[in-house]
Amino acid sequence: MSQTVADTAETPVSLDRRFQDWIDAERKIEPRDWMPEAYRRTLIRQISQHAHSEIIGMQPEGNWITRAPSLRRKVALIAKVQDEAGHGLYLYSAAETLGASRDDMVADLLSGKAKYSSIFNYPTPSWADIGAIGWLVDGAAICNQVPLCRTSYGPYARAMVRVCKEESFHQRQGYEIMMALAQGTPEQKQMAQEALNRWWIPSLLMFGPPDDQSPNSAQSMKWKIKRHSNDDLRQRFVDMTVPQAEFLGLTLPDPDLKWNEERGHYDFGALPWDEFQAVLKGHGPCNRQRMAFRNKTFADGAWVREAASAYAEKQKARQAAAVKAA
Amino acid sequence: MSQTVADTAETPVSLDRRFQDWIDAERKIEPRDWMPEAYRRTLIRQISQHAHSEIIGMQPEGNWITRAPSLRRKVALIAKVQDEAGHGLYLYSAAETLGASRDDMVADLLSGKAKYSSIFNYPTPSWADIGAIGWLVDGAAICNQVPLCRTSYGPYARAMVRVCKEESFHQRQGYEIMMALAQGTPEQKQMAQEALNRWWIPSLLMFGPPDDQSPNSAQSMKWKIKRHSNDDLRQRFVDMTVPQAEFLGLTLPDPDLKWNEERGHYDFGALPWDEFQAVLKGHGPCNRQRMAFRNKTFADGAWVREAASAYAEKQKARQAAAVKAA
Amino acid sequence: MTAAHTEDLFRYALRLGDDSLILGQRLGEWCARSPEMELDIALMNTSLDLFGRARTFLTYAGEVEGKGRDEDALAFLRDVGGFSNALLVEQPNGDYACTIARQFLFDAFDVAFMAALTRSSDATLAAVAAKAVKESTYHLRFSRDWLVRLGDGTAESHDRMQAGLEEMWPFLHELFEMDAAEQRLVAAGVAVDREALRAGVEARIDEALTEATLTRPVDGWQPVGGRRGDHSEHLGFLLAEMQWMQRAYPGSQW
Amino acid sequence: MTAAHTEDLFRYALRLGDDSLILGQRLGEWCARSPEMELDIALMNTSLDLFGRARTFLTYAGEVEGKGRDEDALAFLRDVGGFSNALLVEQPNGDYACTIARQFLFDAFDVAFMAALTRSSDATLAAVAAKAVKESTYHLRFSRDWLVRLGDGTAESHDRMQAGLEEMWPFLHELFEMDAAEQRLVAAGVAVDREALRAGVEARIDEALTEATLTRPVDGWQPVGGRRGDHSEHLGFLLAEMQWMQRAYPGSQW
Repeated sequence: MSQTVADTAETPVSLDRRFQDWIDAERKIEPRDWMPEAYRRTLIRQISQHAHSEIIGMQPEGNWITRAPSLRRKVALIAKVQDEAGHGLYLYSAAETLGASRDDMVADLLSGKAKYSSIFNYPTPSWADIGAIGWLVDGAAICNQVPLCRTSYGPYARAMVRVCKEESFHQRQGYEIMMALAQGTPEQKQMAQEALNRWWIPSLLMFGPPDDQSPNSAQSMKWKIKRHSNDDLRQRFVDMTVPQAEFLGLTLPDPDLKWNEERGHYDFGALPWDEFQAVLKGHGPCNRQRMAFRNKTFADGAWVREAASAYAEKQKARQAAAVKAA
Repeated sequence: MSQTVADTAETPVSLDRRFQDWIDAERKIEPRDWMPEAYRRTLIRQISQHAHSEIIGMQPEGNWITRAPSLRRKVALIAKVQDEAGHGLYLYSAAETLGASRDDMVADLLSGKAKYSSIFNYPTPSWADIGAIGWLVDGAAICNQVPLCRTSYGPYARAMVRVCKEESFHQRQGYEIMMALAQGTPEQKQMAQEALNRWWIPSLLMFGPPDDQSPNSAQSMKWKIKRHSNDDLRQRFVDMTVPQAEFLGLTLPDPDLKWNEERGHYDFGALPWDEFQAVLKGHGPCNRQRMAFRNKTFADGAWVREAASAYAEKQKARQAAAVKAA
Repeated sequence: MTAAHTEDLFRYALRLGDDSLILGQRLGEWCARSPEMELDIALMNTSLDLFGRARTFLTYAGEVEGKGRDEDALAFLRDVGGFSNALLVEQPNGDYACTIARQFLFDAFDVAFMAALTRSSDATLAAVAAKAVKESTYHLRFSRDWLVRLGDGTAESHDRMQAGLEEMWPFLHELFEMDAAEQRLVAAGVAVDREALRAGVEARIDEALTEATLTRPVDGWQPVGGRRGDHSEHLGFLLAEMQWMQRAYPGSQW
Repeated sequence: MTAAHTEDLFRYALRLGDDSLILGQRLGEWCARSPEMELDIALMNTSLDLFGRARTFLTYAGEVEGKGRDEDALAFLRDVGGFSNALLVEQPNGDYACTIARQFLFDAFDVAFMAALTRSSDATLAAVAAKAVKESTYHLRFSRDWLVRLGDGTAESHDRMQAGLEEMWPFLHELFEMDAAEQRLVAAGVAVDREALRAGVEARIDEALTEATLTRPVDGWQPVGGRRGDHSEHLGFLLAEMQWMQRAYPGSQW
């Protein structure tokens, strides 16, 4: 919005109002624009959490790169995990446009101060989990993220366009993996069903607490950082996924799941919010493993990063000396 | 021989003569007996090399513990490798009776100053190699070592009695592994044949250079540290092994191998002494790997050994304080 | 025996076998890698004892099941979800302190468990336990000695031992867990009441931690799931290595 | 094509495929483990290129062989002795410097090799090479840059880079080795004369080592054997992991 809406000489109240008007008009906020501190902080938190999730998410899927059951699947999986690293990088860059530094964000991830999506604290003991993650987790992520392509902060919205495009591709790949298993041998079908049993509830939990327990949502909706409520998005995901599961011939592990003619939606059973809270607090099956792995990787790589800096310094000094000599 | 043969007040010449007479009478030299420095040095070198070989030999066989194809074989293999560690320990102890320290011997192994049997510089890429090692390498070791049960130095002779007993057991186990493979599927039989192809020549090289190129042998024979020539032992091994291979239905990889009616022995082809020298110089397939592994293991364990010493010191100090207080 | 009892007994023998099998395999990974030759021998010894038990338990499980699966079929031809070992035993070796922590917690439990199992009304289980209890007493002596030595050794060994303990502590909890099948077997006098062992085991652990100058970790995360086949990501890699030959050359005799 | 030529061509395509496959697998082990996110991306990129080639070469090998083996049958259903990759590519990753050393030596050779292979009279091989030569140029830029950066970085990185180079150096030799089958294919205009590449490759290596302030290792041990299936002990573990699924669930479609 450049100088259009906000001039720092204005009073805070009028700045806030003009900022909100701008957003209400569905126009984008850009890095150099004035914005309320709370808006900036909320976005940095949200974008960096998303970046951290991409980085941590490489672990459960990377777990199967060396064991993928065909070369075609192996290549697709490597490309997917590579995309996730790429998403992490764009998202850190988007957060940097808000004045955060990547080093600080990474430090917050490593110290446990910053969160990442709890879904990556579940393990991938079987190949079918790779299919289930693609189908369900990427599917849920897309439900969450498609609206973010229209989010009010420009760099974030543009990053999400690219992320969503790639995630749709991943989601189709995941579904295709499930399809191959569901149409395969009885053992493969069982593998697929067990993975579905493992991932269904965690996927629904990904949308966050029910609307009546989601205190920050109202402000985020007003700022158009968020565009739909948790429960709305969750319902959309369920409605989308039930027929996909039926098509696979797999059973969603919820005896209460049924079509509600009146609502025009599927009803589903109560969700285990105690589990959600437990995983959030660090008591998921893999929280410790994911954090320990990331911290060890970071520590093991310190000498490489130091070498790169030292080399860059030397090069700079050499160039400076060359310029001086010339 | 206690005070019987050697009194340090005697002249060196008469000491040497009485020492040799004692040996010629097939009597044992014990740790506290007088002995020529060269005898002591030769024995320390030979016994510690043997100990080192047991320790390094744990690597090629240990390589299959986690992958042994049945629980019965796995248990037998673990027990075998455990025995090897045990042999290493007795042999270091036998060398210590000659005034060598285990720490120094181990340091010489780690620095590359001391040698170990070149046979352990060959890899075990297949399970059949475990059978081949037991059958051929332990078989060759037994040919070499049975005479050592009567070697002139008492502690060494007694250690060899125990070692040989266990190695005979290992040799039978190895042969049994080969038997199962040779009588198994075509793939198993091929696996056995390929392992035999890998290990036959190296096993023959284990007996050392031909007699006319083995300069130290004469003195060792005179001292009864060695009782048969390299070529004699090699011939004995070949004569013993050929019918065993025939019984397995496997082919020894030597076109020149045939029964010589006149000699009453099998003739066999010329051996690749250039390969023997190359492996001895460090250019075998696994010399670097074996040494690097042992050095890394030793370095990684330093903090544990330090902790054990520190704890022992503390305990000693506590006991001393308790005694004082009492 | 009713069919339900048979199924319970099969599962029980299987999980006892799986605990021994997987821990034996982990210890086998130490071969030639430990800090002293004497430790190689000791770790292999414990590994051998555990594999010995695994063979008996798995053979018995196969007999009870009655579908013709022998010890090797059960060890080498199940995938991750079919294994019912506790999560503790599949945890990676880590450094020597980590291995000692895992072993000490297992042994402290196991000595009490095997002693109780000697009183099982099932003759086979009682017989395995009679042998195992002696072995486990020795295993515990070894792991406890090292816990103390490392805890009360140098500053580095103390820190590593504490870290190893923190790493393994959450998995102790699952050893006391009993599902419905086990509870039915407890009622039938076959299985051990794991919960009843807790006070004794914890006292034994606390006493050793004190001597080792270590701090008892705070109870927090207490993962379960191993008994019903929900395992960590580590187990698949262990199985890939362990089962390779049987998978690559199916139906062969070795 | 004579039967002998077919056999030679099968073996040639297979060894090119095996080199790419095994090195791709090793690089895949780095996933999420590298010192920077950018390096994760770069290493996975190289891995992807190598797997891409592996698929084409192995598919072609299967077609030439004519026994119905596809890329997956060749990748997942051979044991150690059936693999014909050079020993270099199966060496464990070690630290990042070790991986860079392996990659740099491979790339320095590979750029020259692929450029020469574009002139193969075999249209399939020439087409793969045309694509590969561009990829390899990029791979070499990456590995050479890091060789220089680590060599001329800190004292620690210099020592690690030199150690990695010493570790991998002996395996460079085998890349220039040609057996009788390859020599026949060279004569037929199908295969690359590896020996003819030596001077150029060594000059490229020496020039990079100088810039990296590294010392060229002394030539000594020069192991061979990979081409005829004589591999290190490392390959079996790599295969156990890589082939697990295909072995455990034979005949399945994925």
